[in-house]
Amino acid sequence: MARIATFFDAVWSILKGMGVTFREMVRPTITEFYPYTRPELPDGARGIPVLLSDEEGNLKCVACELCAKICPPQIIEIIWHRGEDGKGKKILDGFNLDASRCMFCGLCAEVCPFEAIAMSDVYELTTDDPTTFVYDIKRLAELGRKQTTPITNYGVKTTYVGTEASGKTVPLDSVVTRPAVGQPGSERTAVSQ
Amino acid sequence: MADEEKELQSQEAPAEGSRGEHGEKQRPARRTRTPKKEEAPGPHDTLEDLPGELARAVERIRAGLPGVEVRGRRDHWLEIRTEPSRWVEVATFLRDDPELRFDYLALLTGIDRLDDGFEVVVHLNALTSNLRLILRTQVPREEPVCPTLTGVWPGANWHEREAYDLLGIRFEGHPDLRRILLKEDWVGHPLRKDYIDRRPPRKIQVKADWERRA
Amino acid sequence: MATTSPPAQAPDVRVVPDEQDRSSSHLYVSMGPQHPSTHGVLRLKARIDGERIVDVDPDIGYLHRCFEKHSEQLTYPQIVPYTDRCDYLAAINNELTFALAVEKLLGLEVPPRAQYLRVITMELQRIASHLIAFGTFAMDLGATTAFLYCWRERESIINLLEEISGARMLFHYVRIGGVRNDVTDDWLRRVRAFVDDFISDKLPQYHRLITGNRLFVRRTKGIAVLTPEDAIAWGASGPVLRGSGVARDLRKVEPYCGIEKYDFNVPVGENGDVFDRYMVRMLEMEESAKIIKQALEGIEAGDVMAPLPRRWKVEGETYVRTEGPKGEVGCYLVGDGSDKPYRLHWRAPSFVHLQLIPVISKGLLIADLVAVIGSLDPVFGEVDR
Amino acid sequence: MQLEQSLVQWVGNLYAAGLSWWTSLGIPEWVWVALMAVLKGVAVLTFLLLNVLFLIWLERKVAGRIQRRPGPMHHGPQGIFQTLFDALKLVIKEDIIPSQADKWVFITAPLVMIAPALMIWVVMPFGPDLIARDLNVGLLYVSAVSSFSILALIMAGWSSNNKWSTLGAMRSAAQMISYEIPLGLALVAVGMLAGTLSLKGIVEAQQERTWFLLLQPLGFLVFIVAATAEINRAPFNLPEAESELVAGFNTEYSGFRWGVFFVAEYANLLFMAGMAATLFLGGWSGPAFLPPFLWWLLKTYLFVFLIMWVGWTLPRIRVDQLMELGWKFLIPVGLANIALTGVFVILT
Repeated sequence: MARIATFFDAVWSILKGMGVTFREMVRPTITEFYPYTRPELPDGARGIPVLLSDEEGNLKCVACELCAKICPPQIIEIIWHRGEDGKGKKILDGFNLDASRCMFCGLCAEVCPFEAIAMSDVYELTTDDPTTFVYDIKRLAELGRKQTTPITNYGVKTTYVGTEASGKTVPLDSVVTRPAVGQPGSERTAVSQ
Repeated sequence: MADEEKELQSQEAPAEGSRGEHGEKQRPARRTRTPKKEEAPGPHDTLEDLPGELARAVERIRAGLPGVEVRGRRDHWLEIRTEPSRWVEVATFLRDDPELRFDYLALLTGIDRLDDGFEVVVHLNALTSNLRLILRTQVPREEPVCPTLTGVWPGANWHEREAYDLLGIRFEGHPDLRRILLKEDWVGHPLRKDYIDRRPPRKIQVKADWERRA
Repeated sequence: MATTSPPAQAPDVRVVPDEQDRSSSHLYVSMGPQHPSTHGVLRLKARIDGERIVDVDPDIGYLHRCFEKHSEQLTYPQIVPYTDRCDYLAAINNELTFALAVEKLLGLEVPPRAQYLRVITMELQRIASHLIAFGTFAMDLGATTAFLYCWRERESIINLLEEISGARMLFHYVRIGGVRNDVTDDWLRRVRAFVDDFISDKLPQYHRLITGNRLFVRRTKGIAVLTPEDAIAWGASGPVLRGSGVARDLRKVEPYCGIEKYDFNVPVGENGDVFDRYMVRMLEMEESAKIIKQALEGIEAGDVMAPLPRRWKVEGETYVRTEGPKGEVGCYLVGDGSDKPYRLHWRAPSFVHLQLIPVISKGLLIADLVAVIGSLDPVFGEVDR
Repeated sequence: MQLEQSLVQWVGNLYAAGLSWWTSLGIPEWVWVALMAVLKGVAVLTFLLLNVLFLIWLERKVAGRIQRRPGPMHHGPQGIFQTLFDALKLVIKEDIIPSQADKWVFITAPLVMIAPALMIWVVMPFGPDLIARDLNVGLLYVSAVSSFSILALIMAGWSSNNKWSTLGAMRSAAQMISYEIPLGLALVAVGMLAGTLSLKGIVEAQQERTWFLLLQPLGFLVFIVAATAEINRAPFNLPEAESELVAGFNTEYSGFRWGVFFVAEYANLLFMAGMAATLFLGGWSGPAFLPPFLWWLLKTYLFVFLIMWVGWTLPRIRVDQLMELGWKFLIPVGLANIALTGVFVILT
């Protein structure tokens, strides 16, 4: 008798579970069709760090190397020289960032006293060539020049779109076909706008 | 067993200049600053007037284990320093004493104190009274052998294996002293301060080949 | 395709044969490291007789990255993101443990608002981690759907935490001296909404789907019993210890972040079997939700970061432990007065719990072994460190 | 109803005309008969494979919806061609045979698996006249052929030279042998009630009386549980329990061979659902606004959906509990059901 009761108990528990799954089945799905519709990233989402420029399109970075020092995996390399016969201000020559080892902790953006580097919302870094993981000053500046929002939580949003309307993914390389650092007339969206 | 031990020992101290795959090269110990003790009152300093429970526990330990250094710290941890030879005896007393009953081993690890040898640190807990105790001993660098605590708290098993693996402290009487995190043929013990990683330096120069690609 | 890096050297492959006694009728199987239900890269060298387990030997270290050695070369703020990667399913709890340890050595006072935010994020993280534990456990037992439901709720938590920290898994939110940034009232309201929905709708759904299911109960009740004596002797903690009936919760025993002000219960199991460990986690989610609600009511305005010293002078040693979702997360920190730790040891609960597998799984079936792993809920980021 | 009958008549006329033309050519008649048999087989096979393609898609959709996912969405409307592309991919994949495998057994196993899965369809009555061969020992044939696939699983598990595969094969052998018996017992009760073993006869018996689901609730329960276990569906999917035995007997299989196993599994699922519909829900019989074949299809897919729904809800059961359920519950219940049915048959 007890066995029969157990049996009906078991059947009832199974039916309850099936009720749960059936109710979920008739509800709408919650999936995002990722490459076609993209998630709305919150302000300050931490993608790859980018170099920001000022109103004239010049990079804000003054080569103080604070970010390179704080970076836990030590992936930032800053190349500079002193202007005016080795006495004047530091002049930034190069800024390399190895995105393959970046852990997106955001310390570089937090430590920067000039808001020259910020975490962007660029997170699609996939490439078929590992050497492109090293982002040089041109690419970082180009990404930074697409900044659309003021810096929130040490991060900015950019106009970077990794996917065209057709759904074809555009490699990041093709983004950098624009005028390079500091050249007048380079396209940018100012922070103040 | 004896052969194994010999083998272990030969792994401990490779000949001068011998190198493993990523192994250590015996060099004079790299001098980092050894920690100075008791400069300003910190949470770890000795507390003179202990609260009742701790004072009772200290009394009890002093009575049961004559000749053992015991003190109460400001953060309410008791601290015992003992010789490796009395290691198991002290541990067994701490576990079995009906008033103390340190039945819970939270952590066993080692610290490389350079010239002072290796320090084996055990953090104990008494679940009934929530007394907390640190048990320490020091083993010489040349002969880092410490008796095992697996007979007292079986949970010390993997902690000791890890300390053996990363620091090279051999726990005598351990039922299964093998490397646990590193692969079995690894040479050297990485958490030692004189362990030199022979792989390329950590700060790799990033080289942008963007120019070349473009 | 041309790559600039030199060709990789052929690795020195030496196969270390497992000890096998060919004369016995036992079968040696290697479960993992690429087995679907080992929760990462665990390898179990099992000796089986038919489907019954005679002996198991866990083999770990596949994810070892020498986090402790690495931190000896990093300054304290730089270590925080690395602690995230220990138990990557409960990053906030790890950051918190490390931050508490450094704060203790520095003698820092954390502002009250930061304390509240720490409690809220920590308990949200605990729910998220328990959801994964529950989901993967159900999946190991073959109930795939429950797993997906858990991810659905975890997604909400992750979205909430992403909003304030900017990352989805390795949050890097709790910092030494406080938390990274303040939150808006709107965020707090949404946390409240999530918690209410979770308690009233989602948890009962899990119970209807899985806990009440007779097949599930029969697969988990009375399996792999861990006696309270064994649990204490082997150093178990967290839900594993509480599942065995020992009511030890570090939030009660050694309160931190002002958690002593909150009213919550410590769920305790009776038999110490797989079902009890599972049930303790389920009940803990409710308690976490309770804590979050109280924190949301009590939260006050103010700073979220204590003023940090110009120069880091961390001296002395400390062992700070918190109640992580998996158990006692401990940080043993020895400072030598410089800005880098002299020694950092991470006490990972999963590491300790994995020792229990040979203890409790003798004589079980392979299907039970899977359930045992699921009930111990190991995370290999922290086991191997 | 009319449409289908006229279609069958038309085909019959065509057959007769063809035969007379064929004999006028001077070729013996048996060649024509053999040729037509092959053609019939191809027709059933095509129907079956199309259904299997649809079933796999349906499984993914049902699982997806239960888990609040949309399932495949890309190829075709609602991803209906997804399985087709998957099948193409499987066909063109590299054919891997493990070097230590027992090569010929390894190659033969999928064929041994698919053969009974197709053979069994001979007796399935799709409609009053749509039946390949109405054997008067239909039920016997079903239980005989359906137990064939154990052989294939054991061959696959053993020849892979993989411990997990062997374990999976052993599990499936134990499972199928245990569940063959309650399945047979359920079939016996149905046969007693109908007074015939022919499947067509059983459907007609149900048309006379009522659905056997109402007369045989216990038998139906035993049948549906045993059938689910017989075709290795969740929660009885122990031979291929991915979280325990990696993938069980087909761990080492890939590409086309794996695809064959997959197709056989779904063919079996469809067959068991069809059997449930035929034996307990009156098969092709139903109100005349739909042709009989569609009635059969509808009822079959009802059971298919039920099996999928249960499968995606429940956790897997353990191997010893599986044996307990089979031997200690289903067989006694099946026997009791036979006794009850006997009493019922005598009384009415």
